[in-house]
Amino acid sequence: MLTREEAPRLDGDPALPAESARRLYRTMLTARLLDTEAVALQRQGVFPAYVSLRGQEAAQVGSAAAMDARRDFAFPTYREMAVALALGVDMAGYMASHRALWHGGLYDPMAARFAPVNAVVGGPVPHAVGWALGEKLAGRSGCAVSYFGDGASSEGDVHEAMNLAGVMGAPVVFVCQNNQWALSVPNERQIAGGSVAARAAGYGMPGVAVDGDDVAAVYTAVREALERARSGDGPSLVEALTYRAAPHSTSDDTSRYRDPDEERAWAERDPLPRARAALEAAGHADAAFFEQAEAECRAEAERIRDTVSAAPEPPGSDLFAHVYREPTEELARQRRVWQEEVA
Amino acid sequence: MLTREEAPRLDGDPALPAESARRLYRTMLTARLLDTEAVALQRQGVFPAYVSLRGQEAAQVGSAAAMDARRDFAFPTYREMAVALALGVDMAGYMASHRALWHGGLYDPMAARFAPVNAVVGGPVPHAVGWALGEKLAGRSGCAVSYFGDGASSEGDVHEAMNLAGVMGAPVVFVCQNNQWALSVPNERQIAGGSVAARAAGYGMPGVAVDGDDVAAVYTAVREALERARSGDGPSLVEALTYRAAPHSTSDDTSRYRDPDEERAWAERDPLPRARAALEAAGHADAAFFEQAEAECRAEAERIRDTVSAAPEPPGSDLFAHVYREPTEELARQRRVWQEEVA
Amino acid sequence: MSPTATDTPGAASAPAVPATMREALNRALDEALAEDPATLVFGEDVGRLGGVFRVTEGLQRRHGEHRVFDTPLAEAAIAGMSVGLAMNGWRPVPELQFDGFAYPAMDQIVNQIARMNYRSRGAAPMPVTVRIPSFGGIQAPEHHGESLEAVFAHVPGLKVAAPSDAPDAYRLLLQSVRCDDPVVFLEPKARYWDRSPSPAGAGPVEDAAVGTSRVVRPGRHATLVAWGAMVHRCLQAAEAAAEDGVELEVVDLRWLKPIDAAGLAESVGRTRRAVVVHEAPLTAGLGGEVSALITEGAFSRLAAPVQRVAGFDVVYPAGPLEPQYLPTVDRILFAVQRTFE
Amino acid sequence: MSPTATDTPGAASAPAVPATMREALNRALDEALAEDPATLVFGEDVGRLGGVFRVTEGLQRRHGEHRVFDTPLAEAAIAGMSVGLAMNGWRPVPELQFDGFAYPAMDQIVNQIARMNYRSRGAAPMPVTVRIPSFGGIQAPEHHGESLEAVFAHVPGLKVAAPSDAPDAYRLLLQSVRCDDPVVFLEPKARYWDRSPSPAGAGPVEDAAVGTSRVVRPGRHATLVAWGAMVHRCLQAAEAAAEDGVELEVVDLRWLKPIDAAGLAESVGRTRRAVVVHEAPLTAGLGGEVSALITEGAFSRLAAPVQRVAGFDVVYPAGPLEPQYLPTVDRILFAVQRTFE
Ligand SMILES: Cc1ncc(C[n+]2csc(CCOP(=O)(O)OP(=O)(O)O)c2C)c(N)n1
Ligand SMILES: Cc1ncc(C[n+]2csc(CCOP(=O)(O)OP(=O)(O)O)c2C)c(N)n1
Ligand SMILES: [Mg+2]
Ligand SMILES: [Mg+2]
Repeated sequence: MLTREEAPRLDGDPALPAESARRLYRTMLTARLLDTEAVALQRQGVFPAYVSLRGQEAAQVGSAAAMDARRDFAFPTYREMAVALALGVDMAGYMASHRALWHGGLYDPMAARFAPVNAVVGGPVPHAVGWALGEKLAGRSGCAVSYFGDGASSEGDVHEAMNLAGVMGAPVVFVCQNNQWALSVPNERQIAGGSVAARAAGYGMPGVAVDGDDVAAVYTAVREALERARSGDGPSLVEALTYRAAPHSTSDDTSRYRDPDEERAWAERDPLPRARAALEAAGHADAAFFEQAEAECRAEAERIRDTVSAAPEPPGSDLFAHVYREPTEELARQRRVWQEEVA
Repeated sequence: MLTREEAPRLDGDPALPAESARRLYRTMLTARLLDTEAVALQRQGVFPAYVSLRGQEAAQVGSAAAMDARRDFAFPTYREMAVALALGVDMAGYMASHRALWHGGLYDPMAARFAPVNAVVGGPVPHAVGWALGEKLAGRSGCAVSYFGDGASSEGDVHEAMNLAGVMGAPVVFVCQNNQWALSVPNERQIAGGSVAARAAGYGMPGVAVDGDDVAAVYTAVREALERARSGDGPSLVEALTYRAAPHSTSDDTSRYRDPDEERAWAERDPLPRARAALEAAGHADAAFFEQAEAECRAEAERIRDTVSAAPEPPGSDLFAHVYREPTEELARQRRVWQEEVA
Repeated sequence: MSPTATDTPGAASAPAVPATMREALNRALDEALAEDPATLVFGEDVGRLGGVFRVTEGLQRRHGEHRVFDTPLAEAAIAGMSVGLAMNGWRPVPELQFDGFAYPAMDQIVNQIARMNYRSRGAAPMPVTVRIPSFGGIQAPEHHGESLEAVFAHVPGLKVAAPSDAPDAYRLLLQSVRCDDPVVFLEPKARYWDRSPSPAGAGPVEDAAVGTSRVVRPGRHATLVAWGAMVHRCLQAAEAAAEDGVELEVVDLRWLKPIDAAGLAESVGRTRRAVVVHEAPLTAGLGGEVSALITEGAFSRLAAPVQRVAGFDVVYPAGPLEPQYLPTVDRILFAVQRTFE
Repeated sequence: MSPTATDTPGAASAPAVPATMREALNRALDEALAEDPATLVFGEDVGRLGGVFRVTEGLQRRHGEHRVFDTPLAEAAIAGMSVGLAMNGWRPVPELQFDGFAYPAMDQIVNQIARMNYRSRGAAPMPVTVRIPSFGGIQAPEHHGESLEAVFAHVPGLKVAAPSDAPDAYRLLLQSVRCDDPVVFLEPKARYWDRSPSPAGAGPVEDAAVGTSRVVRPGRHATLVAWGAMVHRCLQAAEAAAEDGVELEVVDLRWLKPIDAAGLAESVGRTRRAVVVHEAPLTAGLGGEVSALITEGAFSRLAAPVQRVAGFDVVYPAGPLEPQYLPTVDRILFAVQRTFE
């Protein structure tokens, strides 16, 4: 495994063609703007709470862009908004989860190939392995991408999933966004040995730590891992070293546990300016592009904001609608009680 | 980590003084003889079932002998009979667990510094870390030794425990007895990457694979790990590569899943003759010693066999005796029901 | 019933006539694998070994290593991979080796399997049947004799079944595997060798429809309600009572979620007295639910409070104490007697 | 009650007068840490941050990083390390951050913490208090509003408590930490900011003895039984009923294992009618147990079957649907009405 310093530096030499690089930038920008809107929505009381991905745009967009959206499948946690965006998920449906309209979100996860929002830290990781194994059993060529955090790496489920993937040769890529913090707990008190990527060797799979704030580096690492999985060489692990620039959630107060200097220092690593600089350095984009991107991405973020804000609340009967595929008499009875006594 | 072939070969050059080496041999021999008696007791219907440790005598006795029985504490699974023996546990009380008199055994685990028999694969591993951490918090110098199998290495609890130990710098030694099989599942289908010892690096701790059939090699590796833990350098992992020479339990039928040739080939690695040969080669023991050892160890095994066979069954009221330290009225009421309707 | 009963597990192509519950379950799995190529059977030791109780014996040979396979020793992963497999179109039938080892999988079962259909608003159904050899009575090691039905029955999104004899085990398991909702299937390991009349000719699978109970012995003086191995214990009690002229009706609940509340009310409405019997510890056991349902459904008819005969609120004990823990025929008869006081 | 209530957590040395349940719990922990040097407080984010609900605020600063510390994000390890710590003479008070995340720790709680005293025949007691911010009502994300009391109450070896107001939270938590048996302590997060009369002068800790309930409002026409935040809901219902001249007694069960069966029988013996109210889904909820206990203890006095008002058997919903899921004052009053039909 590689430390942040040793990680491949790819922004000067992007593996990405110009058009793709510009697309990634625009997605990152939309994510940043939408994230900002979402924090505002929480302040306005439209969202009861929100978990910001600020700082993790490169890790999320770079990894998602490496996927083949027709055949791969992403298993997110609760902080993968920019992954959803990059995969073309219906974003008002996605943000509905933060408005607490429906915990899993209101998009169609099967059509989007992006599993429902999952709040159990570590919980969805074995799902990704199961999905990948199912793909292999069916003789199809899709791969699963499993997202989880540095904190999640401590959970037993993540270990069981990695071991299972290794034993079964499941075509899955584990993407750990190490944003340095699990709520108030820093890496030093979370990750024995200090590196999630280093765990991969113990499962006989490749593990790499990349600069998670460099969208091209993330893209390249995940693309390689996906190619490996797709060609039958099994799972691998990519640790994207990044930073949670915002509080854990809008209910959190970072002043209780981290140094404001650390947050300020992050500004230098902010993946947005870095991506912009890389595009400029490579001659892929000019001022006009950035101006237009800003306007269009803002419009898109505002459109999503307005759509999710205006979305109707689900009817109370939805309580009963999706518990089972094959309804039970007992639940029908309870629905009648609800109708008579609550509705 | 080291593979079996690279593991230190210590039997020609034992780190053990003659007297200790002879003592280890005698313990291994008693374990073997008692194990054989136990299988017979199961056939006679005295034990409802039995899990043999045949083949694992060196791994168990070598690791236990490295402990300081006054200050360290062992956390076993259900197959550590020879560890108990080496630590001086009341063996009739230990074997009572196999006679199903009491699941945890009838010895005093706190006095013996050997936790109750634990049937949850992986379950006791975090206990060892907690105990070790407690020792560190108290400023005492004891270490915990956590026993588990190759199959157990797949469980989430083992990962969580190792990570916790690493983060907290807990003085614990993880001893994995890799006996090649977890019931009917061989290492290839169990351990991604093929090595439990290799996992240690991912937690930033030393991991070593030793020839688990060489009692001196196991002793040396665990002693070093204990010294490291005791001097404040935190946890480490020793994988003892050994073999489950018997079926998983007396209810098991190995012909369904493993090649009889494999079992036959094991005879060459049998730790008993190897320990004997090492003693002879080092000039530590002569024919008279072996003759006397055989007689005394057999007498000891038979004494334990007879004691456990004759032990009284616990009274029915024991059902209620140990559920709580501070009894409840409801349970007292149930005890009265039991007295009136069952006893 | 069938004198041609044989130890050879039935193949879908050449239906033998299973005589034991173990064989009936084996045959149900065999047929499920044959009828739907999406069905997968996996877990610890279920492949090559055929399961510690041989319930999956021969399935790997007949359906291939891709359809029937061993997993690493990791219950959370076994349950968790089922979610992903189901999302990819498969119909997983995982086994958890013993009741007590369902706890490491609890988070995946409760927080994931049971909720994914709901969370996805029906987009990602979970046709998962989690088989768990369950309950006590075989003098097994610790954690090998637990009764978790109350825990599972409490979880929205799950359905829970527990068969009591061979023919019904066959029907209930096929019904469960075909169900598009997750089912936790609790197999009474003490009855694996039960030789009740064979499933062949025992009525169609539909007779075990989700949420139905069945009267396994009619009677008119009181109703005994049980599931799993305790149905047999109740039949023994009914036999004993019959000698004294007391006719006990025995209801096999078999679906522990949803529970056939109407069936219970009907039976107890007739008999006016009820005793519910289970192996699990008394407090917060499913007996409380059954007692409440009966009382709610037949209060005006009840001549006495519903009695509960359950395991004591103690840790499930080792061998010699097991018979002192499990409900006995005597305890059941004492409880019946109390309903007449 | 106390106008001097302050936000500064009370220190054992200078007892402030906590006004909220959060502060009362904080003070109880503070005193427990002060009175017994073996007491340890740990879990996810309980140290530096002071817990996501600030229940452990200031404790690390006052008692040191060795006594109050953050763990890695691993619930099984948090519960599991408690076993080893207890075996080494410590008195662990771990926190599991939210109810829904108790499931990953379930195996360690049920199969290890609850059993070690029994397994060791009393040699290795487990004075562990597992604190779990619990229940719903705060429009939280998924898994942050679950009610697991029925699961824990079913487990032999565990004791289970759930306070309903600040003074009792203080008493119950100190009682739990001092108890030599493992206690699962369910804190109603919707009531953390409750400003009921302060614990100072609210009676000694012994008044919260294990297995006792308390009447929080006396009445004579029917008994409402609840715990946690639903006690408050029942008090609201009683208030509303009083306007119509119906006097409802409200019993705060508070110890969910062992349950005060005698207290329930006494109250319902007087009122002849009972409604049990809880947030957890109806089926196999603790309401079934309470209903069965009341029916067993007061059958001849009961004028109507015990009614249950519970969460529906659905997955705990997101924000806007939460009020439709949780028992309402109306539903409680409808149920009371049914006991008069
Ligand atoms: C199993 C589980 N335990 C605890 C929590 C509460 N919790 C939510 S997020 C979080 C920190 C997660 O850290 P990390 O995995 O690094 O992800 P990040 O929040 O940094 O994206 C915690 C403790 C949870 N959601 N799930
Ligand atoms: C959590 C759990 N799951 C399943 C089992 C059933 N079981 C008992 S032993 C065993 C195999 C254990 O293999 P390993 O860890 O290699 O230990 P060994 O038996 O070889 O000593 C299994 C699956 C168990 N006891 N605990
Ligand atoms: Mg993080
Ligand atoms: Mg093994």
